[in-house]
Amino acid sequence: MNTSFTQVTQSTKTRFGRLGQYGLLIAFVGICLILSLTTPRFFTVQNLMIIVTQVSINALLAFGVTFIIITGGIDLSIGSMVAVTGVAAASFAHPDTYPVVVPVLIGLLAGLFFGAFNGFVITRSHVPPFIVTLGTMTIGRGLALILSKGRPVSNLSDSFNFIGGGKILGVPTLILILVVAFIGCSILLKKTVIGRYMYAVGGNEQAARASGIPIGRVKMIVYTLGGLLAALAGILLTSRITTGQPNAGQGFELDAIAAAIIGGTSTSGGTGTMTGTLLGALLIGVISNGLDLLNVTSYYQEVVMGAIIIGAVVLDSMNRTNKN
Amino acid sequence: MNTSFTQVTQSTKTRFGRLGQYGLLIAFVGICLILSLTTPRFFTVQNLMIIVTQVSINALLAFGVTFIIITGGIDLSIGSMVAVTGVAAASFAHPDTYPVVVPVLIGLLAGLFFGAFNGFVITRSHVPPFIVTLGTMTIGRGLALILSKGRPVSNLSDSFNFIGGGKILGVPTLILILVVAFIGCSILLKKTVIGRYMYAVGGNEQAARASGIPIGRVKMIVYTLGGLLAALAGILLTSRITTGQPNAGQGFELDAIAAAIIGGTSTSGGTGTMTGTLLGALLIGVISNGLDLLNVTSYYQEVVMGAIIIGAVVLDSMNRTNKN
Amino acid sequence: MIPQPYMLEVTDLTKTFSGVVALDAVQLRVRPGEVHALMGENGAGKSTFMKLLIGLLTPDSGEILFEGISLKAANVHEVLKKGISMIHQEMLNVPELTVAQNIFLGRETTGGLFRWLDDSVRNKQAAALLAHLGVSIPPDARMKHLSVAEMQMVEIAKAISNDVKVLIMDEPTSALADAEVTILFGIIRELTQKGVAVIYISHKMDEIFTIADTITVLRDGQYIGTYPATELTENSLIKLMVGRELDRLFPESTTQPGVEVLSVQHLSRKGAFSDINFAVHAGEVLGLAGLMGAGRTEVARAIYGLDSIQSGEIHLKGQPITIKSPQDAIRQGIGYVSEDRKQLGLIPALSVKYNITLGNLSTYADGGFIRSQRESTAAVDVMAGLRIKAAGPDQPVVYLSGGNQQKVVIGKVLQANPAVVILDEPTRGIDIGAKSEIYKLIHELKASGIAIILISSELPELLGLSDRIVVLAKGKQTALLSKKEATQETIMRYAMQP
Amino acid sequence: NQSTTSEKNDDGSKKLVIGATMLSMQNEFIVNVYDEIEKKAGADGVDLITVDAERSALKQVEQVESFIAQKVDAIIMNPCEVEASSPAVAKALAANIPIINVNSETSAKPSAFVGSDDVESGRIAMKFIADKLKGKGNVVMIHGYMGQAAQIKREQGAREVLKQYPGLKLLAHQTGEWDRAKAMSLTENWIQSYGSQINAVFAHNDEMGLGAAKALLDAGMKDKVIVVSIDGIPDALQGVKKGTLDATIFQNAEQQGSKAIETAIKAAKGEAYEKQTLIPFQLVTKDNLASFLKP
Ligand SMILES: Nc1ncnc2c1ncn2[C@@H]1O[C@H](COP(=O)(O)OP(=O)(O)OP(=O)(O)O)[C@@H](O)[C@H]1O
Ligand SMILES: Nc1ncnc2c1ncn2[C@@H]1O[C@H](COP(=O)(O)OP(=O)(O)OP(=O)(O)O)[C@@H](O)[C@H]1O
Ligand SMILES: [Mg+2]
Ligand SMILES: [Mg+2]
Repeated sequence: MNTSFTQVTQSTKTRFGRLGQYGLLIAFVGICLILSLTTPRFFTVQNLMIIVTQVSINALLAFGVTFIIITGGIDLSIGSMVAVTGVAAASFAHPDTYPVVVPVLIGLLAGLFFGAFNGFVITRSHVPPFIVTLGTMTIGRGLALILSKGRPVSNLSDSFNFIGGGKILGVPTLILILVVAFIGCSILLKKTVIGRYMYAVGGNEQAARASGIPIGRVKMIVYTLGGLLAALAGILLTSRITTGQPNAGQGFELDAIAAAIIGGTSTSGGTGTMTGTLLGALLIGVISNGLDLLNVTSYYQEVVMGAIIIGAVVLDSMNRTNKN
Repeated sequence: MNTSFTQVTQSTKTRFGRLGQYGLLIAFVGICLILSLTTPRFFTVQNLMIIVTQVSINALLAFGVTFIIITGGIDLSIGSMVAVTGVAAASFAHPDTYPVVVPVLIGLLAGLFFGAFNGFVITRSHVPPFIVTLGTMTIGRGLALILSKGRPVSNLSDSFNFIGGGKILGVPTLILILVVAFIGCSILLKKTVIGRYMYAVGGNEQAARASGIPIGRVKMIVYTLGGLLAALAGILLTSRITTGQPNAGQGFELDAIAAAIIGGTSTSGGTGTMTGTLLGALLIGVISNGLDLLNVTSYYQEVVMGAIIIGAVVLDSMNRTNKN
Repeated sequence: MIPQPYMLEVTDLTKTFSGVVALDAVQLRVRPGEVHALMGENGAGKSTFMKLLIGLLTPDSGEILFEGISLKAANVHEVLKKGISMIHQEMLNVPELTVAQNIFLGRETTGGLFRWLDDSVRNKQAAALLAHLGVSIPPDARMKHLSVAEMQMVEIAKAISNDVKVLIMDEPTSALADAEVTILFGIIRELTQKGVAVIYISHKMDEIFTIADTITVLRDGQYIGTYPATELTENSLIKLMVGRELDRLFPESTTQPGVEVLSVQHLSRKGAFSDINFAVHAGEVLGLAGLMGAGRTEVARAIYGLDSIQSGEIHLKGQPITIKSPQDAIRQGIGYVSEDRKQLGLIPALSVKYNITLGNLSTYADGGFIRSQRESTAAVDVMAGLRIKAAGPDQPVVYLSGGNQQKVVIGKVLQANPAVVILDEPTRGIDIGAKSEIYKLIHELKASGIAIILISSELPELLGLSDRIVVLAKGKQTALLSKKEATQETIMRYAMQP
Repeated sequence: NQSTTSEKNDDGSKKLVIGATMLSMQNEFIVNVYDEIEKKAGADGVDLITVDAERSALKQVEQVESFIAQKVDAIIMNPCEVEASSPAVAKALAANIPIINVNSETSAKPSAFVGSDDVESGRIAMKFIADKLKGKGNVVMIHGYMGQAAQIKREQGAREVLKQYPGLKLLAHQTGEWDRAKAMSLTENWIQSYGSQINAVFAHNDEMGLGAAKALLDAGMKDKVIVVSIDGIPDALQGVKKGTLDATIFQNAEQQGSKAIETAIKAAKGEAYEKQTLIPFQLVTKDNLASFLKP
């Protein structure tokens, strides 16, 4: 019997499927090439380091959002969490008060709590994550203002300011932290049971439940992770600008979600990779940096930025559909 | 042979489904009641008129977004469209230049074009609406700034300012326009073939396609409608504040989407009503007005606002699940 | 009979998916008024073929002539308008819309001065259509509230509501019991008498020989041939389809039932079933029989923790247990293969491998980290054991043919090493070869001491495999029959008890 | 034609490159400051790289980092925040690039400062109200975006004056987020709850002042309530002319812009420059309006 009816080696198919990923990479490399040719200041070690540094905070948030979107959810509150956790950390980071671990732990704890609260409400009620996190986004902003009495929390210790502003062996700490977080998140998503469950929950929640997957716990975990990563971003941001700003992080949620989706995470859940998200964040960062270097007038920058993002993703998706 | 094997009479089930709608109404009435009891100024004709006036612009945007979300899409660009269309209209609304229909038509045309562009890119490419409209949101903001050179366009004719700022028989024009738009949108959604197709496309795009429904055309229509309603909102806002502001409408998209989702439109598409959306917009408006009347400090306003919105929707959804 | 001209002529139709040939130069000629069966194993390309006809997919090459006119560039809308309609295998409906709205989707009626939608006319027409099909589904009920079988009837109603010339039916009966199948056949005969051509796809052999005039066979995307039904026997047809002779469908079992594994006492769930009592033993197959909507699936869901129960007890190996979720059930050693693989069985975007290991992932992990080597080995074993046809373990399960998807679900449940397995319509949509494999598998499971609860609407299957049979009617248990007592007639009698 | 530091002027001297990061190019006042900078830069043959920080201190710090990497000759910064924009100053100074703050301050001391003291504007506005109300009455205040430097300072100035006048009562204060429409809605709501109790409105910028005035006008209360706001944008000057606004506190954008670029050029060339140029706020009322209205 001729059972191998799928004669044409089908592994090409999967290989092609993965090749779809490269559409974005090609767009990204293309943009980098154009920038390298048009401005000599683009392709310098220093500028590339600056880009990665600038991208890092958005990338951290986008990692968190990627987990959440893969399970079919969304989190609009991360920008506010950046502010709350930043202000909370800053309040304990004045010189000669506590050792530097204290503000860091307090910031992370605040993020943990906040994210867990999102997860709790979302799993317990049947309210869509969009509304829950829109609510906590507003609540978080208010809390940041209350905590700081509406004023920036400044005068932070040097050791605290080092976390997000220092360099180790010439490499900015932000880049190092980004690399570690990227590896950690990738492993969590691809190599662990909980990561697999995230895909399952987002891919078909009902079937996941019927397969014995604890849906509620998975969701709790992703929103808590989102909170933790937002806290990390908040602490790094605060440290980098040496102040806890109650109005920091506004609009960060859209940038982070954009990075994830540009990177191929589907808003309907079930698909996405950390590599894609990182690439998405880098793409946004490179365009923004390039437009500044080319001294494009700020109004036109917005137009060009929007157009390039759409263009890059159109290219990417054309690539994918051709392959299928 | 006895062939009537379906034993459960199902019509009761659908009736319960509709009852779910009332959960939000109950929350809304409850909040109104509490406000009426705590501040005597809340339940006056004048104040209620002010609330509706203030709500109207968000409601118009939310109507547009409701169409779009029902088809399973999203539109983040409406806030920018408010700015572009407002600035465009204002540029032709200076006294003693053109008759008042000219700026209105130009504004609407700009919205039509913008919305159609969204629809075109979304239907032609396989790029998620989130990214496309995030891109056009950025582009739109840039265009508004370019058009106005970054400055408010003021000195508008009285007849133009009347559109969104006047009263007819003591009733603010905004309220009248809101009522007309509400009726129009409700009819379109519930009473026309194209409205039915919106539900079908959002409910199951594959099934809609297999039934011969022109998916692309339906999507073009909803995004264009979204653009037109955003233009209407932009013109009214410009007229109400008597200037075309290039930075108007920031964050409007989130408010409008919130109104739609609070009103029961599902982010995954296929469900939603204009009545629900209107109720959602009114709920937000009433809370915001009430907090001002009660003179709650701004920081706490945000916390309370977020909490009430989550609370109201939790109540609503508990109500629904109980009924099912 | 004078041979009439062909109504539909397909020549050399070819379709590839990312380089993989799904259909290779297939032919089809259909005359008006005939029932033309399209036969082939799971994954042979039948559904793909029909989707090409209806315009949902575009062919790479080949010609489709309908009444002499080429259909090649036509889209679904145009094809539907020309009078070709299709009942889809995967039940394409809009869950939030009502039954009537689904039936007439794309063909709404408008009325009055403003030409607004008028559902009342359509509701009446839908009610009439459904009554004609012998079902009492309210036309204003939401689609999402219907059972799988009811949805299937609505799909049929939708397809025949169109003024059709060619009606394509892709496994219309896979979710139906005998009673409805009889009605459906009546309707097919009505239609063919009016000159409608029916292209009929099914894996149920008896149906084919009851209804088909002509049979076209596909194998692995290749055109094998077209034959008058009278020239073929069940065995010769199977041979054409699978390319070899099949063993006996129901092998003789020698396994003797062992100790009691699972029992339920006075199990009740409001609005679904009440006072259900039975026990299933190691190495035993307990059949659950009943008409559509009798509550068999509901009982299974409740045991598996997908629904809550109001009263009654579940005992596992003599110990009372409480099951609040599928997670509990799996932990206790209960497995469930759902009748609704699309909703409850599969994660479509995930690969075959990931779907198979999903229910028991921690076995392949150390400290939360998945050992991919171990996982792959296990998945490949399952795939080989169940003969799952896929490009490989990494192919997304959504691209598998229906029958192979079903095997993936079974594989997932089995590799969690359950003590009891509930199989709810396990052979729905499965080809004859795979069916015999699944029957063999059930015997193997029996032999290895697993207790099996089998829900099936195919009485021969139920009778051929079960050691004892519980009959349900309208949520009540009306009989518990031994193998000797159980015949088609007794089961039907108890199933129709008030 | 993107300039590089090696480009030459017509006279053969090295072409100067100056980077400017502005708080928000969507703010009319800032745009006015910037226009002046650009005009002067063009006239002096300076290459100006301008970026918009979009009110984000983080973005601003990053932009200055980018300027440093590009080795510009001087930086003009229109700070987003007092504290949060400070690292930018420190980084520029560490790289030996002169940095000039324009319009508002940072806590880190830049090479030079050109601008006005926002606290002063709050003081002038509230003093005007106090004088008009003869030290007795009810005031409401509309804040800018909470937590931003300008909001904090303008509030601070206003509160200083309020303290001096025990007869002045702050009835209510909320944020209008610098936005005309939001301030208008807020004022409408206040009219509902306080009605004729309101004697004066102080808004942190003209946009919001104009929104409040429109709400009062619609309610027929404008002639009974004093409205004062800050910036002196053209719309506000028109408002003062029409009487919808009672006063605006004029902040001289042109002078701030031109002084900033002048100082930056001097610093870039290594010439001596003023470390601090304070451009005072000016109260604009109907009486002195003529001198502010452009022909
Ligand atoms: N969109 C697609 N992308 C890739 N491969 C596909 C796609 N659709 C179908 N296939 C492949 O084409 C082949 C034929 O599938 P098809 O669904 O037509 O089979 P079938 O004969 O209808 O089987 P069944 O009896 O199980 O329904 C299968 O191998 C399937 O995996
Ligand atoms: N999710 C649901 N919501 C509402 N009603 C449902 C739901 N699922 C099933 N029902 C109803 O419950 C009744 C019992 O259905 P069930 O699927 O348990 O029957 P069954 O005996 O398994 O028959 P079959 O599997 O042949 O349909 C059906 O009439 C169906 O309409
Ligand atoms: Mg098929
Ligand atoms: Mg069933």
